[in-house]
Amino acid sequence: MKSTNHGRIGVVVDHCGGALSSLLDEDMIQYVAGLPQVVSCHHDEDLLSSGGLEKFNDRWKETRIDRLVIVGASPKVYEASFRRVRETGRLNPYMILVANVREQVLWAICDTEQAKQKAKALVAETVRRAGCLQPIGREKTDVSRHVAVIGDGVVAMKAALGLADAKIPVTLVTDSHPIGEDMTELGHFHQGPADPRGWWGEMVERVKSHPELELKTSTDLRDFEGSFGDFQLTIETPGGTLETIRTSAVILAMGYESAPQREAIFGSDRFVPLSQVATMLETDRPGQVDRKPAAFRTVGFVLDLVNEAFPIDSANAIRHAISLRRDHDCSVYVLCRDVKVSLQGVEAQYRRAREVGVVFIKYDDPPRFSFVNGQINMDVKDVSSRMRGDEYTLSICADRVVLNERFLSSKRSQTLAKALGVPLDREGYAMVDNPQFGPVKASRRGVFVVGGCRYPQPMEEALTEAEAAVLEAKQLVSRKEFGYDLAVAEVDPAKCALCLTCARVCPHSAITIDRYAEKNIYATDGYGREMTWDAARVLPVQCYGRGICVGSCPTKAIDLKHQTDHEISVHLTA
Amino acid sequence: MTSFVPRIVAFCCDKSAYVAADRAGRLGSSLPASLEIIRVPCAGRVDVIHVLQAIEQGADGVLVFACHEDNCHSLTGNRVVQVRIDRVHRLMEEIGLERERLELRHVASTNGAKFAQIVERKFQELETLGPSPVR
Amino acid sequence: MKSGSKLESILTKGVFAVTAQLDLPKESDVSMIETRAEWLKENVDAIGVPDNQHAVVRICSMAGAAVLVRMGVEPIMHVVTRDRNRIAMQSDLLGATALGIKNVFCVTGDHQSLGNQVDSKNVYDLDSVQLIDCFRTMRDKGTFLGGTERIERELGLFIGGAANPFADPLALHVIGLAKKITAGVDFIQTQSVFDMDRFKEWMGMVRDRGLHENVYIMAGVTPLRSAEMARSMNERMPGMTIPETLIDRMAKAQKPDEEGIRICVDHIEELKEVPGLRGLHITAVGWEDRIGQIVEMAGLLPRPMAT
Amino acid sequence: MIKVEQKPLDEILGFLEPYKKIVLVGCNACAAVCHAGGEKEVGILAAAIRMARKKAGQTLDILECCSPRQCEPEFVEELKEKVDDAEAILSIACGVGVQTVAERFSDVPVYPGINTMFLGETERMGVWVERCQACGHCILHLTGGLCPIARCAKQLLNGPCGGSQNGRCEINRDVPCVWHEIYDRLVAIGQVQVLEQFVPAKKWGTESRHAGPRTLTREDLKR
Repeated sequence: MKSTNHGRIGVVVDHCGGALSSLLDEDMIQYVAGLPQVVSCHHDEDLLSSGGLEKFNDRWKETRIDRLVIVGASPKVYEASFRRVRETGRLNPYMILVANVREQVLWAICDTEQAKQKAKALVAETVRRAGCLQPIGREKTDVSRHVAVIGDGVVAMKAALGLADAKIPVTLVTDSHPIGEDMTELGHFHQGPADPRGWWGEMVERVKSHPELELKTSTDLRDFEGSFGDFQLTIETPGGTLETIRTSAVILAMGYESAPQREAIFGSDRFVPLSQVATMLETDRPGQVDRKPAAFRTVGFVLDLVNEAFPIDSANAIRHAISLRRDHDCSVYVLCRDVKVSLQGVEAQYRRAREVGVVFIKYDDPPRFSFVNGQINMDVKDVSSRMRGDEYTLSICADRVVLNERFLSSKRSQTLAKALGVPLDREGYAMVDNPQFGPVKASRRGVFVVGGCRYPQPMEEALTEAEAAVLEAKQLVSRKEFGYDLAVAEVDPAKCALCLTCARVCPHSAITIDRYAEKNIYATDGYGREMTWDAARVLPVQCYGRGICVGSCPTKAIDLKHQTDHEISVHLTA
Repeated sequence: MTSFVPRIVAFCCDKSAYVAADRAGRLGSSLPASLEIIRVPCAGRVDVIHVLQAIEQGADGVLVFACHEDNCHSLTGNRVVQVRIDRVHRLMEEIGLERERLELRHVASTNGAKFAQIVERKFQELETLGPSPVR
Repeated sequence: MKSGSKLESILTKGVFAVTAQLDLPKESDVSMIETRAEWLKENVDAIGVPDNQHAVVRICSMAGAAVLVRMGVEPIMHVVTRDRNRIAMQSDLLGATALGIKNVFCVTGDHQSLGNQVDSKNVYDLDSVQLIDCFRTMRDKGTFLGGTERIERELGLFIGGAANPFADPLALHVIGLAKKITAGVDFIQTQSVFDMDRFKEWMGMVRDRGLHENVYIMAGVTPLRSAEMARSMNERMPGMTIPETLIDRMAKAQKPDEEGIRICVDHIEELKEVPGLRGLHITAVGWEDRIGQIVEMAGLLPRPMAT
Repeated sequence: MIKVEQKPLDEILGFLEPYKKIVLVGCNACAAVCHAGGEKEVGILAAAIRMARKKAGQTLDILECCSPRQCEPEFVEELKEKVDDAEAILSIACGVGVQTVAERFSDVPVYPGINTMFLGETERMGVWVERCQACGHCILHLTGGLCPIARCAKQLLNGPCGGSQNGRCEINRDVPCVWHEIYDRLVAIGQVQVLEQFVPAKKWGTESRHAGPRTLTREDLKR
């Protein structure tokens, strides 16, 4: 076991503006000062007050301490000022430990005697642990002013344009050629721009002509390496040649796919996929001067047989239902488990739909379908009527039944996400680091994920995400360099068995297998030869220092620099 | 018989449970004096060996606190630790230790009261269970 | 004539051959073999005696075959490669020949994990194709496997092998059959036929390669006794597939046993018409007393005498 | 690589019953890669054994150590000091490593903490499957790169048995029939004709599995 018997520890007792005064009395100060390795003990009124930190500089000089234990409030309170310490003082911020006496003792334990005992134990333990600390340096990495956007559709275009407009050189890598030809995505809008085709055309034109935007069409991603600030993106051009793009950050902007329900009776042409409703209106009423489609009078929408979780189908169905009812004088029934009105404006639209006479039926058991005289008969039990106690089945005969489509994550976006080191969820959608705190940030630093490849969403939302990603990426690459503490995991290459576990478990794609080298000074031929071997290596820029790999390593070759296994072990050994 | 005070070691994720623990006191909940809080950057930092070490060093119970499902700040940390805890549970069964002595709990950073409640319940549970046989 | 066996002479003459399977007892008392052989004697050309089928311990097939020889009935001795290495199998063959056994049937055998000795170690020193090759070498070259040492007396031997027309991929199993022919198999008995279409498809592929001209192919049939039996065979017997329509027919029948026999006879009638098929192998699974009736109903009686 | 699995704790405790002081030796090679015998597992197993003994009211002194590769005599030699102090050795290396240790320390009882399973590959993290039986006569060129010796329950060399159905083995419907896979693979690479070739009886003999320990000598390396 490593010796902890080194280091000169200084203790600062923070009274937190008097709150801790009763607990941290003279007896306590004496106790603390008497702990092994403690060379100085000061008590300040309020450590966090302005100038509180500056006072230390002088004292450190006097006592020549090399590590510090603060007895006071929660470390969370002090941590921001630790960063300042790095700039102003000579003490490394990772050489400071905090005994959280305020939160964990003063506020949590009522009995005074018990609290005093606990405070002593807590401080003693912290002081013991302080012996394990090691200073941690800071590293910088150059960040080139360049972002790559990978994606085939309008969201990718939007993101690329957003960056280009901010004068950040951007490369748009897409496999479609020519870009902007396929306009099916216009159907993914929930409200959409006033003149969709015009809006679209303008966007495509700008993408093609923007001076900051380099367009790589018909290309495929072959390889992705490096770390934030210096990613190497290898693409295959239509000619089959490989080209490497060096970039600081990458935005993956892909869509989702949908497949019409075609099982059994749904294969009949009387069932229309939701996305085809507009086409149905065009083709099924040839020569109708009165704009009333003769081919169908009654239309049923059946939702929630698939994709129950997404609100976009409800919005689209309601919009079409209103139009069919109002503009084409059809009888319209919407059958669903729930009307989902979470998207903007859908609540009002739903009310509108009811006003114009669209009938909504809420079901628990899926409706049963059969053909009756060329129409489709739907037998359904209305749950809302059941609440009133009328337990009977409604039979609705419709000329057309509109079904929502099954949403799928596209194989291509899955492949791309995997190549970029973005984890996929169970359905194959790309996952972001934390949906609440970083909704477009992938777990790999410098990689962003937006659009339908995350989950099926209306185009409005996807475009907003694109904007968010542009903001984030802009912020990252606007600085010339990215500074970070080396508070990361570290591999001892000599112990690594190359089992790949760490690389497999790391959620941040921060571990690669790398070639290590060292001079072999024992070479018998008298020449110092380079000895090389493969082992796992942590890319400090990518590492978040959470230590998942550390616990996974079967040879204990990895340790977390700012919280070593040894430190935890010292903590546990009372 | 002298009264038995269970010793609990709680591994607290810095992003959630550690903050919740801070908050517990602020809300006026009390925590047992025998609670030892170990702050980890992510529940995924906690390994089988740490838990075993805690028990071997005399803890009557071990609580591992992780972020809620799908809300881990390291994406998979809470799932990784789950399988490690499962492994320790199997080992405990082989050793002959009650599985109640170790539990993985999920708590949000804002939920100080829940943190205090979980610790309190575990404390009571351990009081009934008695001291760890390997203490 | 390679063996001088009755089965070989019948097949060579182009007569539609009929054989049956006799399950051996799990005891040393052979009276059960004798009783059943009596039932079969006049109705079939030869009787197959399995070698610990389904990996369940029974009286050994050589002893069973010897009992039949003693009764004047021609046996087909099964040899599985699961339980014996090449030393034992070659030695057994010499012994069997000495006892007057002329037909052998070479198969790999069901895996021991399906039987009543799941913890045993399997041997599989040879696979069925290699065993066929081994026996052919002993007969035709007059040497033991992989050696030059002469076997003094010529061995009269008619070598059989199995084929499964119902396993997939079909093409792979046709290749397997071709391989057995290359290795020297003389006759083939197939898995019991329930799915006639599939069987005909397989026979078509066999004819396309001209394999039927190099080997005597005998189709397996099994009379079903009940829908339950059919279902359990489907589940438990490796390589067995009974179509749902047949099971349905059995389930709906007033008298399932007669229905089963009817189906079996119908199948035989249909099989007789399949080009390239040279005979029939009836596995009655404990219903050996009804085989006579089936053969008679199918118009295959009387059986020819040995020459 | 060699795939191994830790023995149940009960069995290990049974071995160690008579002893008061043992040395627990791990191996940082194959056994570590399948998370059963590396430095980490040494720590876990030692803690578990100590606790189980403590619960039973006895103590056991465990010296923990780990060899970079327990099948190399030089590395095993390094254990000498620790072994000298101990009454017994518990090794969590594969069967090879246990024997290297036993050979070196001929007067100390050596116990295996691991069951050596097979030579296999990682199917996915935490799942390993057998791929080779080290038979000494590789025929993968005839079988599309998939080994029927290791992956067929009957080690058939001339195609599937009759029990294979829907691409599944007769012993268990969860097990794929390797011959079906071989066929698919040969179709994919346009080499089905290879299957027509008769593979003669395998030489299990002196160079293979059934003739006592095999020795591999490389004249150019031999010392």
